[in-house]
Amino acid sequence: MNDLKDRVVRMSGSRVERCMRCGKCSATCPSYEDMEYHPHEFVYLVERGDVEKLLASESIYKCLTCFACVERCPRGVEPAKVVEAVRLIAVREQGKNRLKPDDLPALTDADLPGQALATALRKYAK
Amino acid sequence: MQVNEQTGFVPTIVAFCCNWCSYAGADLSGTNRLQYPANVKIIRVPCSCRVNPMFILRAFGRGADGVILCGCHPGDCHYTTGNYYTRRRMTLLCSMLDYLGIERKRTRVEWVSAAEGAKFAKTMRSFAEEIAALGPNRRLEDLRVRKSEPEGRVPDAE
Amino acid sequence: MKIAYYPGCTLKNRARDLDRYARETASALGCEFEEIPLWQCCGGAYTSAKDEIATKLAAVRALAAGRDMGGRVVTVCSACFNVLAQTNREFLVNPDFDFKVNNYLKGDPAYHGEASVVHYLTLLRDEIGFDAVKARVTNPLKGKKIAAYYGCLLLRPSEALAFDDPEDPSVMEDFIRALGAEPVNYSMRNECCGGYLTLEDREAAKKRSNAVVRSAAENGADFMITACPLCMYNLTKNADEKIPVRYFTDVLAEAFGLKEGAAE
Amino acid sequence: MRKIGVFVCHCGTNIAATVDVKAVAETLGREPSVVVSEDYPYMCSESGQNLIKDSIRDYGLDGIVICSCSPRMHENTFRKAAASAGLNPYMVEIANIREQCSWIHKDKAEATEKAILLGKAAIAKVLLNTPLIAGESGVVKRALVIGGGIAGIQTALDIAEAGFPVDIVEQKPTIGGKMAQLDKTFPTLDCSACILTPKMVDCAQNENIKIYSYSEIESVSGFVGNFTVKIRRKARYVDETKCTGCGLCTEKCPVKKVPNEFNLGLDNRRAVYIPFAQAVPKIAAIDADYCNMLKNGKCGLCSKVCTVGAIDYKQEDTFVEERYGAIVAATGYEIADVSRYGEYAYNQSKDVVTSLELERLMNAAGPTGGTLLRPSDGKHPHTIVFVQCVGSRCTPDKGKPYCSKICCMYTAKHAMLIREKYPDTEVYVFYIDVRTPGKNFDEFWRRAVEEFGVHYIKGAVGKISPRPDGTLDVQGSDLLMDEQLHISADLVVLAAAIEPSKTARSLATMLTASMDTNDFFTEAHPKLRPVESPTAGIFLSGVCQGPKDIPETVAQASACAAKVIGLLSKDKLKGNPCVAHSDEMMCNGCSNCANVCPYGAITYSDKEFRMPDRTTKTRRVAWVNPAVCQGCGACTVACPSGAMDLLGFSNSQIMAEVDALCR
Repeated sequence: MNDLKDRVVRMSGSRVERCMRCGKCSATCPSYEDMEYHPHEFVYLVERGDVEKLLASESIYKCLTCFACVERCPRGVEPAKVVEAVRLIAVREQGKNRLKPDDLPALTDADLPGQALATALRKYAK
Repeated sequence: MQVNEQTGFVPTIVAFCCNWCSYAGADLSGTNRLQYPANVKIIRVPCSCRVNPMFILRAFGRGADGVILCGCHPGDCHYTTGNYYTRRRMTLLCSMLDYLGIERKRTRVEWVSAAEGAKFAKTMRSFAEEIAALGPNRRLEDLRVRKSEPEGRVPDAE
Repeated sequence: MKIAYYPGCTLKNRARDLDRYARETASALGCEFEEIPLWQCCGGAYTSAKDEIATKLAAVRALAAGRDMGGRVVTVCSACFNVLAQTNREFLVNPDFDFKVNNYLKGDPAYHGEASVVHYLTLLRDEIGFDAVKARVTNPLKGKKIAAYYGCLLLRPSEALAFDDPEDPSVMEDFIRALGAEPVNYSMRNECCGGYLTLEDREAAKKRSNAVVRSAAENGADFMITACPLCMYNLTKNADEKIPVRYFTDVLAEAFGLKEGAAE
Repeated sequence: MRKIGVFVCHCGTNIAATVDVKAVAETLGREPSVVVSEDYPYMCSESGQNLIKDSIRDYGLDGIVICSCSPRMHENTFRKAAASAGLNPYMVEIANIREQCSWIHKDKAEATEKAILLGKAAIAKVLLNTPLIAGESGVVKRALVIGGGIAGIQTALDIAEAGFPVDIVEQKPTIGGKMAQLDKTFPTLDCSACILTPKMVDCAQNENIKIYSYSEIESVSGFVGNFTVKIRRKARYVDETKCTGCGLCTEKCPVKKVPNEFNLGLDNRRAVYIPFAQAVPKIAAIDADYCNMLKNGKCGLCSKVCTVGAIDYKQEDTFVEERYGAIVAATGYEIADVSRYGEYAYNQSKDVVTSLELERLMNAAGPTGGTLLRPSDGKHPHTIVFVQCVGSRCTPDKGKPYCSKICCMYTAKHAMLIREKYPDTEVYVFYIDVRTPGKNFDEFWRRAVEEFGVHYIKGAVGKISPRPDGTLDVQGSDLLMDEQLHISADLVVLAAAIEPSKTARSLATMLTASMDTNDFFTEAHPKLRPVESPTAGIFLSGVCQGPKDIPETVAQASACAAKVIGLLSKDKLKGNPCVAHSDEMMCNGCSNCANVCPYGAITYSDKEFRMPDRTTKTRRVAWVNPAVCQGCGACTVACPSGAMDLLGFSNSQIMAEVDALCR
């Protein structure tokens, strides 16, 4: 098991080897169209130990963490947790914050709830 | 072999298994090549209710460090009600051992069906780990019958 | 009945109505929301990674306060509910988390998941009872077709939240019926609105909101109700099709006649 | 001093690879009382057995220990070998050094040490063995088949053909089971009813077969060759001896809105009903939950129209007690609940159906008369989506962990039949894998694709959304195209997992037959004894043992019948001599043993004993009936005076094993 795969598995707690490749997660995913790698490919690439491909992809920022894939996966693989672990590995690297506090004013409007900012910083920055 | 890494203690564990469920479960774990420590030695009995509490005390007396008794799941006994007797008898035995100051974890009752090879192996692994962590059984060991200082046993600290 | 209340940040600024009407309607039903002193932001999102400890501590403090204030914490915002409930669940399934958190907090006494987290909707369903709600309604919303929007945060992961059936929930529909209105069943009610993606990729988020609102409109909803300020934002700001979206507490207050100049 | 022989098997490399068999044989050979210790590559082979037999004769052995595979595997083989060499078969002990040693350990030194210890324990035990002679018991020449589906029907017919009487107990008012509900059967597309109903009629006409329909098993006692079974005959409020099955009552009954279970609730029946036209027995039954007369005494119409006076509102459940030599479980399956998978909207739309419901929708005797129409609006569906593996192949918390085996084939059948009959209909099948092993099976599903143009999509369905216009939006994945797609469907068919009948669990408890974690009956050996339960005298037929299709079910049903016939054709059965035995000199007559005995095998009698002072004294002592005792040993532990012991597993034998293992 290579290092990155090991980290993803440990952080997510996901049992990627349980996947039977049915495609339920990708059938479910609301962000599917906006992703280059889809939930089932996340699981498959992690199982193969190909985490670099995912780290370099924009797909890690498209997951909504809506947990529909986690809920519906017949094998309890929890793809959303895999995506989250990969994204965290990406943003935890020095200077790799996807979203910086300075970017926020341009993205906000008067109605945007604070919750959105807090969540976005959690998801996209360290 | 399960060994306590710190003390080098190698526990002796006796497992009583009923012929119909848990012995078959142990066979299945073998057929599936599911590993568990070699400290565990199995004695086959027709039903878990055949196990007289005296057998368990005898095992402790002769130097066993842990005894596990496996039967069919409640309701699934080949002899209809045997494992219910076991459950009651073992509750009594355990509370007596408790009273005597014997660690509660040294005796265990588990229900393992003939189809649960994986559960059997897992149970044995965890039991062996627990016993290794507990250290040797001293309170119930009958020193008169201790033949020699067995290999791997930790000599008395005192 | 008194119950510890965790309002959350958004309810203190952008979503004041959600907060105010929650307290007022609860008090009308004989239940007093007692705000947890010195609560901090829950973080808005629960990070599922096992090695994230620091980001969950604020939630743990709120939970520990809830334990000390009677054993329960009630929330109104979906996100706060989700974060608190998932954090609490972690104590029950992950001893390592328990150990690390308590090492950090050195709380006295240590916290081990003793509190329970309830959402105002489940409080209405399970304890106050929709019959009592119905009895209190003075201004029934007769003839209104209301689409309940659950989104993700109230429902999933269902194992940790134990809120309702994640695929076919009914608590909001029962709520709507209790107010004298007619619930609109539409299939997108448990799908994501686009969430925080609105900051990162507004176009992508728009697709989600559009799908939700279209589905509600197609089934003839007059307006939608939600418990989440971010859903509210996405559904009103991002969707091309416009139907009004209101907080469920707002609608509840209206039915109770607690709103000045109540509609109609 | 006893003379013991030890025989260590290599089992090819199965044992020899991890256990130093030579060292085991050598070490055990040094044990006191061991006079010969040998190792051999395959002890169970003919030459291996000859080695044992020769040693018994040459050394005059009193007991032997075989270090080999599990006693559950070859204990009998070695006992027979011993017997043929003149040694009592119960003077054989097995040390299980394969399943419980070589296969579970990797370190050769460890495994060898453990094998030696297991061997020593077996030697310690065999030194205390006593020669035992099995008693004999008679065989009741009658079989019971529980369940009247195709499995039960086939088993019963085969047993009856061999000349033995056999009873079928079926909980529904008619036999026929699931197969009666099917439209066509794969891979030949025979009409299911056309091939099943003649067999049902055969059952009714065969004088060796008695059908207890609308009946359930109440209790089972006894043992192989001699079971006593109590059967509850549920009140059907119709006199079976009078009813002619004319059906007049079912036409006149005013209660018309009873969900018709035969059509899976897709249409309604009356409160008095005959399940379907070819029912066997063709006798009406009144549904007490709906009948006005039974509920509130107002009606009585059926009684008025019945020309033979068969209606009897006062009928009550009756009980029949019968003795059997063998019992066959043929309890079949049910469709697992698909409503727990809410994303498929089964509860929200009538147009999401299970495959079994589709069978009824396509059947000429079904609610639509054989025309495929949507349940919601009765319109012809133009786009149909099939979803495979619904609830199968899940982790246990999410559904069934097994493959239901029949779904790939029946879905191909449905898709093909629909395309053939309604060529204007587009048919899509979402699949994970297409699993079609079987004679002409793969060819069959290929035809669905190649000749009938069914669209197979490798992927899953994530969500089904009912739309206001009556269509169903099916959101799925196409993994080969790497895309998410939406299909606007008129009908969705779910290939629901199959699960064992809900009644099977309680039946298994009554039969003391074991089950696996999925509630399928366990077979005595997964490969070599697939139609027998580990409990002697209990046999398994059909899906109650595991998912299977009709050809496999019929094959297994006949195999099962052969086993039953084999048992019933014996006049005497050798019993298990390892039974309890009470030492009269020690027994104090307390009754503890009789109280715990699950078989009532222990009785008491007053007996005169000569005392040391030459007086006689009468004492109450226990006696175990060896023909009834099954040898569980519960009494041995309950006995306070130590009088009760179990032959073959005596207190001293087990203690000796304990001592040997603990050292």
